[in-house]
Amino acid sequence: METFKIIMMATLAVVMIISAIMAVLSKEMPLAILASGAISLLASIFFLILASPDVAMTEAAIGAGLTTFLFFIILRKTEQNSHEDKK
Amino acid sequence: MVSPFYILIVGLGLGFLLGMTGKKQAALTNMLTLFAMAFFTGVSLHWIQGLYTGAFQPSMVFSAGFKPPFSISLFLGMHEAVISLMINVLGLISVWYFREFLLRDSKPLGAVLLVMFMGLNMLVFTRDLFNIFVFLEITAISMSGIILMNDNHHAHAAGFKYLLASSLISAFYLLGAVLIYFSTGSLYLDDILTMKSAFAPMALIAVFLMVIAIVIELKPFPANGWALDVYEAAHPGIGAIVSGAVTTTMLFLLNKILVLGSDKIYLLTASVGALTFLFSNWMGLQQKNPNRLLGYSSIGQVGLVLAILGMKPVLGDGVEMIGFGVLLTHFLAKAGLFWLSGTVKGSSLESWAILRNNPVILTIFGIFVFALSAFPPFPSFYAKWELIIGLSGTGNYLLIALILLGSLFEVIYLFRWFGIVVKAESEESDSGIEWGKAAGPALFALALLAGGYFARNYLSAPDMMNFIPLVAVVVLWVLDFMPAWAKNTLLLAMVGIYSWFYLPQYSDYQLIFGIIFMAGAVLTLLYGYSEKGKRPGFYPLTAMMFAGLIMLVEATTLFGFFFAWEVMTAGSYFLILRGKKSQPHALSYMLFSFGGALLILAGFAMAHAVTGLWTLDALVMDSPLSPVIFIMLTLGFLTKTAAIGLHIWLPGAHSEAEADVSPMVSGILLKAGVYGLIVLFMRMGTQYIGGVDLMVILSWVGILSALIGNLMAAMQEDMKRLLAYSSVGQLGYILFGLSMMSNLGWLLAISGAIMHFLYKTMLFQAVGGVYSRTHDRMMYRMGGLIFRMPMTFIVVLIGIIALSGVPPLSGFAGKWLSFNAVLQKEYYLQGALAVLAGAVAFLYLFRLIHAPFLGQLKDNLRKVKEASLWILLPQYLVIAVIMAVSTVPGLLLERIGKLLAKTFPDGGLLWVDSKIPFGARTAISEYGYWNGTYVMLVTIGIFGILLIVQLLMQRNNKKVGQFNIVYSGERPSTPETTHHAYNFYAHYSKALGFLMVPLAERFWTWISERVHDIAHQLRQLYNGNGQVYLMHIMFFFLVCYFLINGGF
Amino acid sequence: MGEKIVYAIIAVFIMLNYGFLVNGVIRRIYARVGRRIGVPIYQMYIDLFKSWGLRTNIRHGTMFYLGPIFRLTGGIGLFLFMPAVYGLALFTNFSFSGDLLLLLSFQFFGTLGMALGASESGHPNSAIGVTRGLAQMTAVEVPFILAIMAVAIQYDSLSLTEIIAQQQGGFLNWTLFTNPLATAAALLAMLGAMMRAPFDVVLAPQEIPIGPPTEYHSNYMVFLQSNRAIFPLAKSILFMNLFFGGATTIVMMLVKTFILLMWPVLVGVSFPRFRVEQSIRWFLRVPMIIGLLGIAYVHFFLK
Amino acid sequence: MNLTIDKIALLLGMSLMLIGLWGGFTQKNLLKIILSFSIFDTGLNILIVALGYLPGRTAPIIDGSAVTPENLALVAIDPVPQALVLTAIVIGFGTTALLLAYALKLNQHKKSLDINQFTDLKW
Repeated sequence: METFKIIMMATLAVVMIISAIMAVLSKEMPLAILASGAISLLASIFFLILASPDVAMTEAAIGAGLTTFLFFIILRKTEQNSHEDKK
Repeated sequence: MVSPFYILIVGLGLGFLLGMTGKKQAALTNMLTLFAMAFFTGVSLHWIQGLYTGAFQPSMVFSAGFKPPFSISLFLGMHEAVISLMINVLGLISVWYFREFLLRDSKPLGAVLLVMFMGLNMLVFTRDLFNIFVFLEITAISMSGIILMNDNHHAHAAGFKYLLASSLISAFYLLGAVLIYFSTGSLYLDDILTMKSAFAPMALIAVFLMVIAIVIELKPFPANGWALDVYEAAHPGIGAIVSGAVTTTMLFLLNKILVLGSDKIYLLTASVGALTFLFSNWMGLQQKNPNRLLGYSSIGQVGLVLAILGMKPVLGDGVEMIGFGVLLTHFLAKAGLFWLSGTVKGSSLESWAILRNNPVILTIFGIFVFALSAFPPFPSFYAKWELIIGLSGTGNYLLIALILLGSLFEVIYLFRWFGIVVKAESEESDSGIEWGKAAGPALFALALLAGGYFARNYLSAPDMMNFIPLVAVVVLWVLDFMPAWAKNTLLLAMVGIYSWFYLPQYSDYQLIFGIIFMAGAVLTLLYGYSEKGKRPGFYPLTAMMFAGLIMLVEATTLFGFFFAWEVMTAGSYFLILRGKKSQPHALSYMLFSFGGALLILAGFAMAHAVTGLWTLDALVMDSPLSPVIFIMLTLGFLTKTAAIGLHIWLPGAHSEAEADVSPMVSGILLKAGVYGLIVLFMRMGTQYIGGVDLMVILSWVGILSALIGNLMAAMQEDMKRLLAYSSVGQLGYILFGLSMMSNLGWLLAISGAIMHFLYKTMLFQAVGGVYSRTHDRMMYRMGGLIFRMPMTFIVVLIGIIALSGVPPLSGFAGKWLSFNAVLQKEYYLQGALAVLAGAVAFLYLFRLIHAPFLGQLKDNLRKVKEASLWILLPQYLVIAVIMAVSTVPGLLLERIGKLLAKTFPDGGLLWVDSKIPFGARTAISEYGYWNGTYVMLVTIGIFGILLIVQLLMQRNNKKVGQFNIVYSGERPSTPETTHHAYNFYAHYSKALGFLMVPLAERFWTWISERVHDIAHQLRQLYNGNGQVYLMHIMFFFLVCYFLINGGF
Repeated sequence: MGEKIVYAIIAVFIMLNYGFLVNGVIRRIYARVGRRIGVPIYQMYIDLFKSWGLRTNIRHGTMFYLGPIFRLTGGIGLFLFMPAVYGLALFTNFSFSGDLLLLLSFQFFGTLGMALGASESGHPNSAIGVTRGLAQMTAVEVPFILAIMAVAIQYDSLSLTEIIAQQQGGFLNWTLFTNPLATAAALLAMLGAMMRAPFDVVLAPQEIPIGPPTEYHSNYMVFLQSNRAIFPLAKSILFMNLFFGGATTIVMMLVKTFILLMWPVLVGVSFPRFRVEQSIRWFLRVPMIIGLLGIAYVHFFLK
Repeated sequence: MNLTIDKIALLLGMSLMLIGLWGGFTQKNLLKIILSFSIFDTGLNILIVALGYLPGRTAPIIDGSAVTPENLALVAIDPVPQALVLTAIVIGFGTTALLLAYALKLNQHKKSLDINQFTDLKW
């Protein structure tokens, strides 16, 4: 059980790190934002396992939810701005 | 006692409430914000009052009855109360300052401001490490919110950088706070403190993280690019908050957390602070944007406080008061300056020239600049004194050097700016100053003065000064609206009364110089009656200079001496700055004086460290350090006496000053340096370094000053410049005399000082009289003025005969003494050069009388009138004195000789009654003898007989017209071509021009250019890219980490 | 005191007349060197009476009027402040008023007054002459003072009487022999001080007709000529006292001063003229070095 | 190497922080920089929680059975760091939001999100 947990956590960590690298490197902004949201989401799983359910909840709601949402809004607005400029 | 939680509640509650109001309730919002800030202020005042009277004790407050870590724990003591008062007052004024934005915009600025000041207050009170993190973030976020509300895209860019930086900083802090919790199990500062001795390695790292986070928050070099941008671009009101309130809070916070740190961390803080102070001020040299300049200055000042706080393990708890002195000055002056900046349109230093349309605002500006430069009577002055004294006691000379160099740089740009504001051409003429916006600066300027008054109480040096002279400054400042003649009379009366009561109490050298200064005041003030109008500002400044001089003479303690020295420097700087084109010269005067003063300060501090005395007798010592102290003090005083190499400020400053200021700064002020040298030499005596007698070096400096000063004087076309260079020469003689350390040498120096005072006062006044009529200073453009201004001519005639040392007038005494002293001391080479210098003096003196007064009268001067009576009166008073001491030299020399016998019992003059009538006294030296009375009588006798003969011999003597001369059978008709005056000694410069190469000027120009180059190179660091700034922070963090944790 | 005044007047009268005659001699020498016959020795008297005889004289202003008086006061004063003949009351003059330094400084009294007077005339040539004179004087001073310093060190005194006293007892006691270097420096300086060729650019008769006194005539000229008679004599008395053992009789004084006066004359007739900057450089080179050597010699060998 | 959960978490947290910093220092797009910082924050939070984790203990929630007020200190994990992280998350969100608002404002002015465009202020 414990070993399984560790393997799962390790896998999760690797995924998160890959997502993080993707988020940083990706040329596509939406993809990057999604990757970052994924990190937060996976982090909340981590928190849960690290016996911090309250932190997990907050991270899921704020980090994965609100932040991602906000990023998308701003992304759209800035794209609109740049778009107007091209016209 | 009102609980500090009310601040939290009111701040947060009202903040949220106001955030929801709309545009329609703008007036109400504004009122509520103002009330809330007033409430904060009132609460702080209430605490201070309560704590001061003992109505309640410093106490700990916990939220909800829990103990930490489950509650917010606030401590309320006197320190906290004072800091919170400062913050809240600034907040109150800020809200007032922002009122138009508050009223105009729908943005919830007021709410954010309230939250922010609440956060700052809490940071001051809280003792909980995690709360600190929360409030740090609250202030950072609200600060960025305020910046975001500005409609200025530069400010937005700056705010973005700021926010990025602060997220990095808060991460450091958070990690630190968490680690300390894991290591000690507590977040409560006082609990943790009890465990300090048993800190685990993790705790040490935790403390480092927290400290470094707050240090970075305080904008250390080089991790501060973001802050500079905020200062430059954000609204000046924000600049005031950041520079004043935020910085103050952070410093207080740092001081709170630093106690957890090891000595290493303290040392790191001190080094970072000192380097920041140095480099920030250095880079400020190149800055042309006033707000960014203020930013550099803010960063520098905060660095200084950091350095001071970091010295706590070395200097003890006293550093907190020192740091507070600097901080208070910075807080008041910087906030005030930022607010003033808001009233100035335009973003160049020149645009501030608008301030001078309003004397009150200009005064306020001046107070800020002088306070930042640590002049008396501001708190920073006392702090500087205490700091340097303290550091010196612990032998931290490197730190002293860093700090002094930094403050010199700061003074350079501050005074360059001040000079521009007072003097530069301004395009706008209307004074668009809003009084509403000036209220804050005015209040803070007053607070600075009050702060200075209180700062004195914390002085460790015994302070036995007579502050009465300064009363004159205040009185005249208040009465500045009166006409000039009234103020003149008032000051004259004050000088008279003061002299009447105090001069009889003086003795020895004090008396001599006291008389010089007071008589000088009388002479220059008599001249002052010739000025019409109000002369705004002139009298308080004159009073300041003379107050400084007389306090200098009265000073018995190191502190008193330095205090007086600075007062005098400030007063004279202002006076020089009043001249029409004197701005660059006043600046260089200030820089040299300030540099000199710093050396004096350092020297005094080291002397005190060696002997432990506070009186001037601290200089009496025998220690390996004494040659170093001697050199520093001597250099300091030599900047004032303008010894060659340090003289380049003098010609400009003395010649560009106003007509009656020139005699003050030349005839009188220079003697302060001489007095300093006397005080020094009397106590330290001859010093050797590596077996070299420093006095011999000084004698060469003196003699070269004399020679080159005189040579330069002979080459000037401008008569005031000529006299100015002549002062360099004369002071060179005085230095030469002092350096001989013998009875005759000092007799030469002291009588020389008195004579120089008389001659220069008289000649500068005469020249001033000429200028008042001709409005010209170029000698070759004049000519023949003897026909128009005979009274002035007589003055100059007597002056030059006396000054050139031709018997029978008193100047000969100097020659006679110097030759005797030289023979006695075996200074033959110097003696030969002294003679050459004396002969050269003849050249410039002849030029001074020939070019303007003799030769051909120019057409445009035909209607010139004699100088006014008030100008002539003091000159003739001087002539009377000169004639008296020429006829009876013993009047002066014998008395001085008696005084000198106390210091140098051997080798003095012997005074005997001669056998022949009148009982005239003959001076007898080791080598020769001299009876001034007989010389005078014989000369007058021969002259009189010959005059009678000539009167009898002449026939039909009549005066002829101007051009009636034998000129190759022609009658020249233009005075211009017939008046030989321009480039008078061309042949001389051909022969000895190599001595007149302006090496000193080149040297200082080269230094100045290099310093500015380096400043320019350094500031390339700040390339404007927020990411680069982040990397600076990271880099700074890593370097500090490795420094603390031992290497790579 | 009264007796001293009478003596002084007599001494001045003697020296004036002697000076006139010597000047006549010098002019003749110059003429002979130039293969002319020259003026009679008493020519100076003729000139004086002629100048005095002018029916009018003009003035350009007060300083102009006083200039020659200053000049002559300087000449007579210089003479009167030193003992001309050692031990003779008649020629001890007012030497009790001051020592050697008084003499050195008092030389400039006349120079200054004259310069001022000449300047007031508004004649450019006067001013040019004055600047040249002053400039040259500064350079001449240095070797001269060095020599004086050497003498003062040697005799441990600045009192001229004392210096003469120490040179008594045979010509080998003269400074000339005890300290030849100082004497040489002083004699070279004397060339400049006497304003004869090659250092006569101050007067430069060809370029700026007689320099400073350009505008002077009539009774002014009488004063200036009188000064020209007594001033060089006074200077040579000074040299005599310093370097040539002084004089114990009037005749010895007259002879020694005459010989000394011939020194610049002899140099003068055989050299062309220096420009001002050349003479400044020259004086600050050769004579100054000799003067310094003189001091070194005294300091290291005679003490 | 004996991997445990908290060690993995520690490593993960550090890696995320480093990646976040790397992104923040190298990316030129403002949004990317902000994104990188939020990854950095997440990493920091994981790190803190991991540091406070004690293997074998449960969450500090008094449920009446496993964890009671009496045995809280023995059975449960210290709740304080969690509270801290909780606060930090909220504050981090605030910062991110504000940074985004800045990005928007800056974008409105220069029509660009390249950080190199915003270097008007320098020296």
